[in-house]
Amino acid sequence: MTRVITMYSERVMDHFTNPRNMGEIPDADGIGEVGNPACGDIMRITLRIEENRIVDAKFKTFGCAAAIASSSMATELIRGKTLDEAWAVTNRAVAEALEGLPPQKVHCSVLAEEGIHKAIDDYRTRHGMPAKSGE
Amino acid sequence: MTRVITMYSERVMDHFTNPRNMGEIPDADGIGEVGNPACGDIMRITLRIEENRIVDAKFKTFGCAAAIASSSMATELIRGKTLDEAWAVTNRAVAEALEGLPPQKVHCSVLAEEGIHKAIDDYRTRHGMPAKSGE
Amino acid sequence: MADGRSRSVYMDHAATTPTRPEVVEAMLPCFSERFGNPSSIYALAREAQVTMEKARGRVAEAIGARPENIFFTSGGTEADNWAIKGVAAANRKRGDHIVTSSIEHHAVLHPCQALEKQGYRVTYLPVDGYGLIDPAAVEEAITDKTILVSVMAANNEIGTIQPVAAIAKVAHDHGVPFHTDAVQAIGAVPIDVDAMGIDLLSLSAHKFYGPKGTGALYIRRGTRIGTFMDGGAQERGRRAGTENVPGIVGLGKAIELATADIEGRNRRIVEMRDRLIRGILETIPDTRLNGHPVERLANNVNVAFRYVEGESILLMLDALGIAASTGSACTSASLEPSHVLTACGLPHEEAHGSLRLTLGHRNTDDDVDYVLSVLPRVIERLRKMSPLTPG
Amino acid sequence: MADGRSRSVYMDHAATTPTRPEVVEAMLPCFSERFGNPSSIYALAREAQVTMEKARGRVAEAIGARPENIFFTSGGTEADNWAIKGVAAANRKRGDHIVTSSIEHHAVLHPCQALEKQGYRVTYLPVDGYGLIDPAAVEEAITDKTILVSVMAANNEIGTIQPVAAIAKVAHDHGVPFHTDAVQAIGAVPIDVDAMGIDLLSLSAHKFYGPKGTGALYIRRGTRIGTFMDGGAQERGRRAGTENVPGIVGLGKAIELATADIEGRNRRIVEMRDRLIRGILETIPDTRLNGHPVERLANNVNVAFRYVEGESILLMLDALGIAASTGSACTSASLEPSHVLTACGLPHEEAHGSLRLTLGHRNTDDDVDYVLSVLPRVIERLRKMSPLTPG
Ligand SMILES: Cc1ncc(COP(=O)(O)O)c(C=O)c1O
Ligand SMILES: Cc1ncc(COP(=O)(O)O)c(C=O)c1O
Repeated sequence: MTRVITMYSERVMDHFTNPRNMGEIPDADGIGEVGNPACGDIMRITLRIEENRIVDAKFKTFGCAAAIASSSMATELIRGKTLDEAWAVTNRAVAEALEGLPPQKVHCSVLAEEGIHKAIDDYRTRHGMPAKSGE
Repeated sequence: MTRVITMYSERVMDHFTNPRNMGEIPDADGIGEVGNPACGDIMRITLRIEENRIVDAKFKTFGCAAAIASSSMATELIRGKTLDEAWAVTNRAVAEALEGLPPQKVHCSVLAEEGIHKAIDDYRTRHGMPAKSGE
Repeated sequence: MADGRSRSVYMDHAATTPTRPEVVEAMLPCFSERFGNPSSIYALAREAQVTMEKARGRVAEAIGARPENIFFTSGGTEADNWAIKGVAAANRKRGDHIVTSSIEHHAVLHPCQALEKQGYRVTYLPVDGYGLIDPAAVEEAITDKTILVSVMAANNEIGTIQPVAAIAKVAHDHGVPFHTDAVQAIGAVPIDVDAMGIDLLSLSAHKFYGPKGTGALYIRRGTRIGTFMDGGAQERGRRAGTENVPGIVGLGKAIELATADIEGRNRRIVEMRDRLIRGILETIPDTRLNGHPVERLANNVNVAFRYVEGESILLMLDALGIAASTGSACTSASLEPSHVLTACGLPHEEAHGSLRLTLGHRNTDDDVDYVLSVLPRVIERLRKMSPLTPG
Repeated sequence: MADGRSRSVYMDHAATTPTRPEVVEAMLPCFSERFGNPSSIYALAREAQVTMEKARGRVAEAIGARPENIFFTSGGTEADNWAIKGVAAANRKRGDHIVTSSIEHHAVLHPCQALEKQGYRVTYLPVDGYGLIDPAAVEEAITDKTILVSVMAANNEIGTIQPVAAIAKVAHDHGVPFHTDAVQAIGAVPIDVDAMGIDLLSLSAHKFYGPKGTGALYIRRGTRIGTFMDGGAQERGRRAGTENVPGIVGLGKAIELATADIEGRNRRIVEMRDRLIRGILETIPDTRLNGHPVERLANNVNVAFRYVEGESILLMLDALGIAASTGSACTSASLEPSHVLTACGLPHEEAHGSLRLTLGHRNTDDDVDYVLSVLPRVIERLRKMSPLTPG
């Protein structure tokens, strides 16, 4: 197990030490909180959405380096994207953008994908659209 | 086990490297052969006996250093002794004279005692006396 | 955040310690010169054997035992496995129940779990908020099927020192042998196997400035225990395998140095420990000390920071040149929160947010100052990132 | 007899070898500088981990395996115990029968005997006069309850090299995994686990100029085997215990050196071996070679001298500065004659009178001359003392 965790990619370490988009958007248009303190990971994604497009995305994360880097990378990936494009950003895309994650940390990128989905669905339901997760 | 065998006393090493009374008395008055090649020890004690006294004693031994040293020491101990005195030389006396033997080598001194007894009994039976071992 | 790599502060001595130069020096001749196999009978081997027996004497002396009751192993894990599985196998006809604690090292817990799969029953005793085991609970747990009580002398994560003598007494009152994992205690707590009633004791050299891969199991004469490693007649037929002579010599040297004047040697470390604890609790809010405030290893600091996660703390400290741990080294990659901290009653997220700093003899007051100067910033930074942080 | 202590000839390389200076040098930084615990996550630990993984790669390469299938142990004995007991435990539901040979090292035989006490059945195959195992006999011994075939690659006493690939094939034809104790074979015989069909392989560093107390078990992916040492998550959760990093690094270096150009490196040794054998057989009457004349380890000489006993030969040779053995080092203090020699059909007294000389890279032609010059005198002297010597 330990073999790999000590071998975070440089990209993970970069996003961990210099996280992009850290913080919380006041009066956000969409909010997604996922994870569970018992598991040691909680992510809170906040979005500013204008004309169906994510114009700003921020995160707050309680978790390991992989969780922080995944949040940071995920918010980077969805900024400027339409909601449909952002929805299509998979955990694999996040992990690949980070030059890979150790096997036991892949769930962090899954959490990031879930956080984005939850924030978009929050926006959708607030605007009378059905949640896509339920589809 | 090995702990001890490599720690033969100096006296054992002395009697092993410079064995006393090695050889075979021709036309001996008493001969005792004990041991078993399967166990790795055979001792052959030959005695020259004059007026109930051991005037010469020699040994031949197939066996380990302890067996050779025990034979050497045993023959030393009985030379000049009366047959009764020689009979009373115990394996403990042999081992003590050797400054001790490792536990798993004590049987070598027992063999030496047995060899002396057998050689004396050989003399006794040849001279019409009952064997003492049977007593 | 500034890269502190120029600075290097090692505060993970509970995970492992650097081997002392004197120890390495003692080991060196055993590699290429006095290299004989102690089981052989010629002079070269005899030499190896003599040095090995000298080391055995030193280990024995350090714990008040006789040399013939010390058996060298490949480390603490092997000693624990041997003690637990060896006693279980040799006493199967007598009983099938083991009493241990819920905060043991995995080297004790996992052998116990392996035995459970074979049909043995194991009681894992709870601990109080400080990580202490109650001897009365041991008493209650013992049945007429109990064949072993195993409680560690000091915990590797929180540093809590157990009332070993009292627990041993309870075990003996019921005719049950007592094993203690003293891997963290050697060099930190005076140990006397007779005075404390210890029948089996595990130790590991690399925890007290000796080499990795060498340890020992003390077995009181008469204790019913099977073999664990079968093969050649080494260690009086009780632990097979060509002896790691350099390692054993290193163990002997290290334990001699570590157990001479324990209190005196640790005085400075205790001072640093207390300054670290005080400094952290005073400068960082929402923080608490894990483990016992007094019955505590001289070198152990373990604090829970609310709202942040341990691995992140470690990696940020690492970037600043500080080596620390979140729990036992073996589990620092695990997703599970520490079983020790949860047994002490910490909620999961605080267990996840705990930091262990364990001091050593190379540490200086400057090191303490440095940690105290950067740690608040690290915690603050992570808390700013955390959705759990209030306000 | 002249004291030859001024002269020193080590010819017991099957018992153990001196650690090569290059190997010690590679190990040194791991003690006090790069001393981190590989399970931790900071830079210091990462360094230790990287060196350790490099060593794993070297071991893998030496036997044609993948690094992830190499598991470090505390030596050959642990690897053998793990292989035998681990496979037995994991396959209990499938079967209860093991096939091995009567000339295995005690590190295989004794675990098998321990299993017999637990109700497993073991077939100990006989050998021919040269110590060879017949693959057809393996075939006959296998039943539908057989869960393991374990046959050593080369024997430590008589040096006979077994037809491992043929035996492995038989095992596989019946769906049975194959283990080989290659402790004596590494560096002497080219090994390729895939080409030879080996599922489990034991090796030990101190037999090929590496440090004592480090070895490895190769486990082919998919082989059903339990853990032996339970505890922390080291070695991908399959072998607990803080890794002996210096030892592992030493193992890696040693195996790299030992397995590069095996034939070339051993050419000189084979020459010395053959000169010794010829010299002894020609100058000393009533003497015979034990083991196979051709399928024989490059460095092994084993001869039986009638009428004399082995320990006496050893001690006299020791007085002359020559270190040798009567059998495996572990049993050289035993009263029993060597189980290997008796399995080869030697009568007990000849088994008792056997001498093993095993050559190494430090030996010279002068050493061979010296042994050939003094050995006849030693044997003659002991034969004069022996009541078995005719005439
Ligand atoms: C309390 C305790 N027991 C056992 C062990 C295992 O010892 P080793 O690493 O020598 O196998 C450790 C350390 O890892 C420990 O801290
Ligand atoms: C064939 C064989 N197997 C196993 C072993 C045991 O290896 P170790 O001494 O490393 O435990 C040895 C050597 O003692 C050996 O020669």
